[in-house]
Amino acid sequence: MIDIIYRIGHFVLITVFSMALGLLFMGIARKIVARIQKRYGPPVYQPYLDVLKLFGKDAITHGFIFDFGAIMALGGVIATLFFIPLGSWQLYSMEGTVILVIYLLAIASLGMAMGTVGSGNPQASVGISRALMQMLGYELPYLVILFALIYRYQTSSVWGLMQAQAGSFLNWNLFAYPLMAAVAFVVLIGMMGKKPFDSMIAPSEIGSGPVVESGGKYLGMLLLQKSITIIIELALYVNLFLGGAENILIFTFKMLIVWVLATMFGSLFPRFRIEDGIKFFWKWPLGIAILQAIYIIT
Amino acid sequence: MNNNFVKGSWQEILDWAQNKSINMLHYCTGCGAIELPPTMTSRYDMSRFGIGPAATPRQADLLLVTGYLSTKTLRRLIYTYEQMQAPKFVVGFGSCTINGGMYWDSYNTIKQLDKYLPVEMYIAGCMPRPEAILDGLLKLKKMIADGEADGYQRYQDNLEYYHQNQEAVLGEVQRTQ
Amino acid sequence: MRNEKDLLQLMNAHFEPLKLEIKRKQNVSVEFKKEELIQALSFLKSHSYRHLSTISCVDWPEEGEFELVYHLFSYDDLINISLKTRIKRDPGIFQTAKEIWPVAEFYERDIHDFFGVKFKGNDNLEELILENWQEIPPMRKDFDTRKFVNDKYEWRDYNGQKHTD
Amino acid sequence: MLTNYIFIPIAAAFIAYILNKRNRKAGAVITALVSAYLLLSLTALYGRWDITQSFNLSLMGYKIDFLLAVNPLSWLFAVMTAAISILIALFSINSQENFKFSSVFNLNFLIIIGSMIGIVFARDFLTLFIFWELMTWTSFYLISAGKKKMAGRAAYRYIILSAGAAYAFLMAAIFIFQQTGSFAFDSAAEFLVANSPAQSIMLLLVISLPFIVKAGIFPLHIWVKDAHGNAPKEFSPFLSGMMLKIGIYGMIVVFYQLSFFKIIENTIAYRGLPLLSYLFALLGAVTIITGTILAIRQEDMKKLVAYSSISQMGYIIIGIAIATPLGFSGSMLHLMNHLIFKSTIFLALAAVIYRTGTTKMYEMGGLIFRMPLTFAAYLTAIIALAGIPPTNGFISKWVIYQALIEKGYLFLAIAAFFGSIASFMYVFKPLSTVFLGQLKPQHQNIKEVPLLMKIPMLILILVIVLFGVFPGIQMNIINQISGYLGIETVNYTLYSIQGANGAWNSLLIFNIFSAGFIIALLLFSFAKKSKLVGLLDTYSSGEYITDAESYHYAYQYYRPFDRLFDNLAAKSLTDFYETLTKNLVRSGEGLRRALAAGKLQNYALYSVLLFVILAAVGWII
Repeated sequence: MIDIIYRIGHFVLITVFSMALGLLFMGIARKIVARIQKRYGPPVYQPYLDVLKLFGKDAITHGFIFDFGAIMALGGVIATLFFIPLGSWQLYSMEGTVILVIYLLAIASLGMAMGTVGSGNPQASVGISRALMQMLGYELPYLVILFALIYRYQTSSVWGLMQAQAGSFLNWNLFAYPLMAAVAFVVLIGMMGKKPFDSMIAPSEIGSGPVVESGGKYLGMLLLQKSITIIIELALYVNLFLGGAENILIFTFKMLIVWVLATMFGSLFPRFRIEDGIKFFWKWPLGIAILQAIYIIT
Repeated sequence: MNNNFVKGSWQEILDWAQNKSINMLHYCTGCGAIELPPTMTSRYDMSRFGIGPAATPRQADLLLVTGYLSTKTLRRLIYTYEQMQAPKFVVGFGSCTINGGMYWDSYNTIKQLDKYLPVEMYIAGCMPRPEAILDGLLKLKKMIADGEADGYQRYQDNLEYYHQNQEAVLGEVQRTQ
Repeated sequence: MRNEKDLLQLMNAHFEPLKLEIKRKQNVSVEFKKEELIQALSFLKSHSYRHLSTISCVDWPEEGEFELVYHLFSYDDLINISLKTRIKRDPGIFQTAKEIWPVAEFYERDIHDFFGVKFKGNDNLEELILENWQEIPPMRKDFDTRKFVNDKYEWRDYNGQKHTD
Repeated sequence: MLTNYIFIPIAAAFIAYILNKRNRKAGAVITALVSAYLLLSLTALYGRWDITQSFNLSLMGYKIDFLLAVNPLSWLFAVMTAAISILIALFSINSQENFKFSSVFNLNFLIIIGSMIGIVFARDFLTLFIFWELMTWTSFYLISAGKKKMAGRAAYRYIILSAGAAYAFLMAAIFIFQQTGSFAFDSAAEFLVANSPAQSIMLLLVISLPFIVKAGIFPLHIWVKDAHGNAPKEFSPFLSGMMLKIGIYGMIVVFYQLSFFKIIENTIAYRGLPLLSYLFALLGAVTIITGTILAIRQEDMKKLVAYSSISQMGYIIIGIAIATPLGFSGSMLHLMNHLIFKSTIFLALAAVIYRTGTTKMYEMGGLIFRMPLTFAAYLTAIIALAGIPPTNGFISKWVIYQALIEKGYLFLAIAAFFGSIASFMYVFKPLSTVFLGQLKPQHQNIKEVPLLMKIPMLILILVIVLFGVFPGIQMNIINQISGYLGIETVNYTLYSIQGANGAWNSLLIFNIFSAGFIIALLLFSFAKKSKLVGLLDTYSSGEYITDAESYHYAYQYYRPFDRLFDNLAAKSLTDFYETLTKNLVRSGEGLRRALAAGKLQNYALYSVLLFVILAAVGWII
């Protein structure tokens, strides 16, 4: 009994922590973008207020699939979260293989896609179709990188891959395989839908795409989903390339550095067209990733 | 602790969050569309007050009507307003929304926005400068925090009145289902 | 490449224009009898004036006439030419130019909206810009805007003083 | 007796044909009963791997044996055939009310079931060939019974490829018969191992031709799309779920029981894998990529799913060809799972076709509010197909990935990753355009399908989840097969599988997924209740919508992506084959004119010459 309560407490703690941290990161990103554009920018805690406000607002739904999609999106990312080691916090990270994490994230995407397309708005469909096409662009180099890493360290659990880089910081994959780390960084920007690769949420073109019909608590839940997704993607990057961390503070610090860099890169570029984005991913990141993988397997 | 008290203070918290975070849908019908970009970008930067743009009416709290409204536009504006979710606020920009402005004798522009939609406040000017816009929005924030911005409730309470006025100029009005 | 004078000569050679005028450089205005106008349009289209910029209309209530103006442009000659003609105001019916330029359908709908001119051959003359318009077309000079506005809209009351006063 | 399993369906076929003339539903009921009998009696056969049966026939001095036997591999395929037939028969009781050829359908369907069981029980080339031809021809009639105009053409393409390959197979079999005096697999295997490797490899490649055609592997996949697209909607699940798999069965027989792998063991190798195996795996990889890219382009949902079948076949081929324990287990898992989820998809689409009467995706939309169970079946199946946990599809793909990463086959892995991620795209297209979006006015009054059509879909949903949580059930029989074929087995428990570099624990994942879902559900239900509005009340830049049809994004869903592959897709293989045929016909015509010029004597002369040459060749060999 106590064990179960302890476990549930763990679940809730990690969920709440990641939501809070993700929202904070989003606030920091808005501040950074504002400073780059010579603006003062909203306060760092703005996303918290946004979420609070959204949950207080009225909302409309377009039927049960719309509700189900929002729940599936949030539930999917929360489930994924438990498989990732966050510093010393690790619930099930031993069991979770890194490929599993990538595919679990797809549950959330599928839920969101289903819910928003279920609203009957064609702009949502356009956004989703763009997002899926882009996903094919960035996931391919990422999976090639994972292939190489798993082959190199002979383990596919995130925890194992993190442990393999223990010791000096020179063992970090960032320094051991810098090309791969760079590719993963570009992929990370694509995954998080930041600037050069944000055609699926283009607000003035397709009315913010997937979230076009979401208001009130639906938007709030998707915001929370986004915040947890950010944490998952950053945590994966930190675990795979920056050697993880001993405790949650250092881990958060490493995530923050990656996030700030990604935000800065993101705010410098204009937007890719869809097919140009895919072509870019298949030309440079995929090419470099394949070269690096060939180097590792031979 | 009675239930009303909890409900009341919860509402206050929500009002406070609402006043700090406003997503506006700018319905750019006239020259106001030109005044908003400087207000949003680095010179005046309205985002420091927690006000930002929204892409669709579903995500928006604030409907900015930036300029004259022809009857044809008014029909779409009403539809857009009804698609927004409460709490929602309407702000009229410039003389055109107040009394028709320079289009005062045009056969096709409405003269008073507040007869058709519950306007929280007007920002006067032709067009108002960004300073005026910011000043107005700050006052709106204060109204929201004090719970005075209750346009959507007024709209619900006086639905008959608003619908009558709308149908008087537009004929039949298409509404959300 | 023709210049303005060549163009006028060309017009004179093929039609019997009522009035020819070079307004300024690259801008020519020709007035036709209404029977000749459609013919002139298709003639000009086959002589490099392929671009129909717009069709406009002027109301002359004293003379009881509408004046229709077709604005053409040639990318070869770089000349704007305005072809004018006058039709009777009372039935207010003219031929459509839809067969020559499909886009003319929209310009004609526009003119029908605002002046009530009908175009024979164009059966899609429903409202383009106005919605539910019940009065006489608003751009006719006998349409009393001030009265219409006073009747339809309420003025804001500034302490007993109306906006119009 | 093993012959029961084969001849009872075939005998029942004619009864079904006669009764079906009286009552439209009788044929399907008989099919269901016969398959139920088959399933039950096959279940009783489990574990008795020593049953054999043989007949002798003396023909023109040759003694020919017909051998039948049960082994875990055949048993699995027979059970799968019987199980899927029950579901399809149940489904078709109602759905064939208006089908003109329903009696022909049931006749052929039962014969196919019988002949497929005959194929998997056969232990010699001749029996295999006889039932193979029976299956091919009956399925040819079934495909051409589709109502579409193109059905005949599609069926001809299918029959020409199949028949050509089958006769090549027969030639090779007869050649082996001449050498060994027996058609049996065992003696053939002995002979092939002892023979010169080059000749053995050639023979085995020829023998595997009909299986490659049936499995739809890359250069010979052109029949699949049209055949699937035009087959009767009830037959598509069987065609895609089982008949493609029977090709895989044949390839396993060639690879292991005819010792193809043993023969090529010592040839040139790449990363420890004989080059020929690697080439087979590469064919699988190319199959994945072409199938995927072409699936994304389709506007017809049955063709889309047909191409997706081609691409999923690629995974199975890769796993079998790389011949590691994990690869083989992954392939067998994927084979079973593909049968399950692909049948679900086809049944769900058949339900949609039954109600709407169209297969074009852009002619539908918003059917979720009218057909919720069909939607649920489709959704579960595509989650499995896209390989998203916690469904069975993920497990099999995961095991195949493990096998590829273990050995470091980079390019095979890239193809597998590509197919997996791109499958999100093509499975989402029907979901979005048929089930979600705006409901078309002409479909306002559509109802959910009748109960008898719901039951098979429900069962399949349950099976997908069951095998997603307890893959150990499948691993049990797979390990028996591995043991029978002499492959190392994989460690597993009821709900976990041990991979090369990590384990998979599906129960844990299922639980955690539920936990995450519950947290989200709690958050959702504590928040304010939302108001239900209609589908037409959506953001449309202020304009109000009156007709649903113009507000549905369905046609050319992935146009930007398709644009990348336009050049490639324009050069279709079908065109290539057609040009080839045309040129062959033309050159043949030229040859005829040059040599024969219409004189009968010349033909006779050439026939004699050809005979002499063939005889000489045969004598020399």
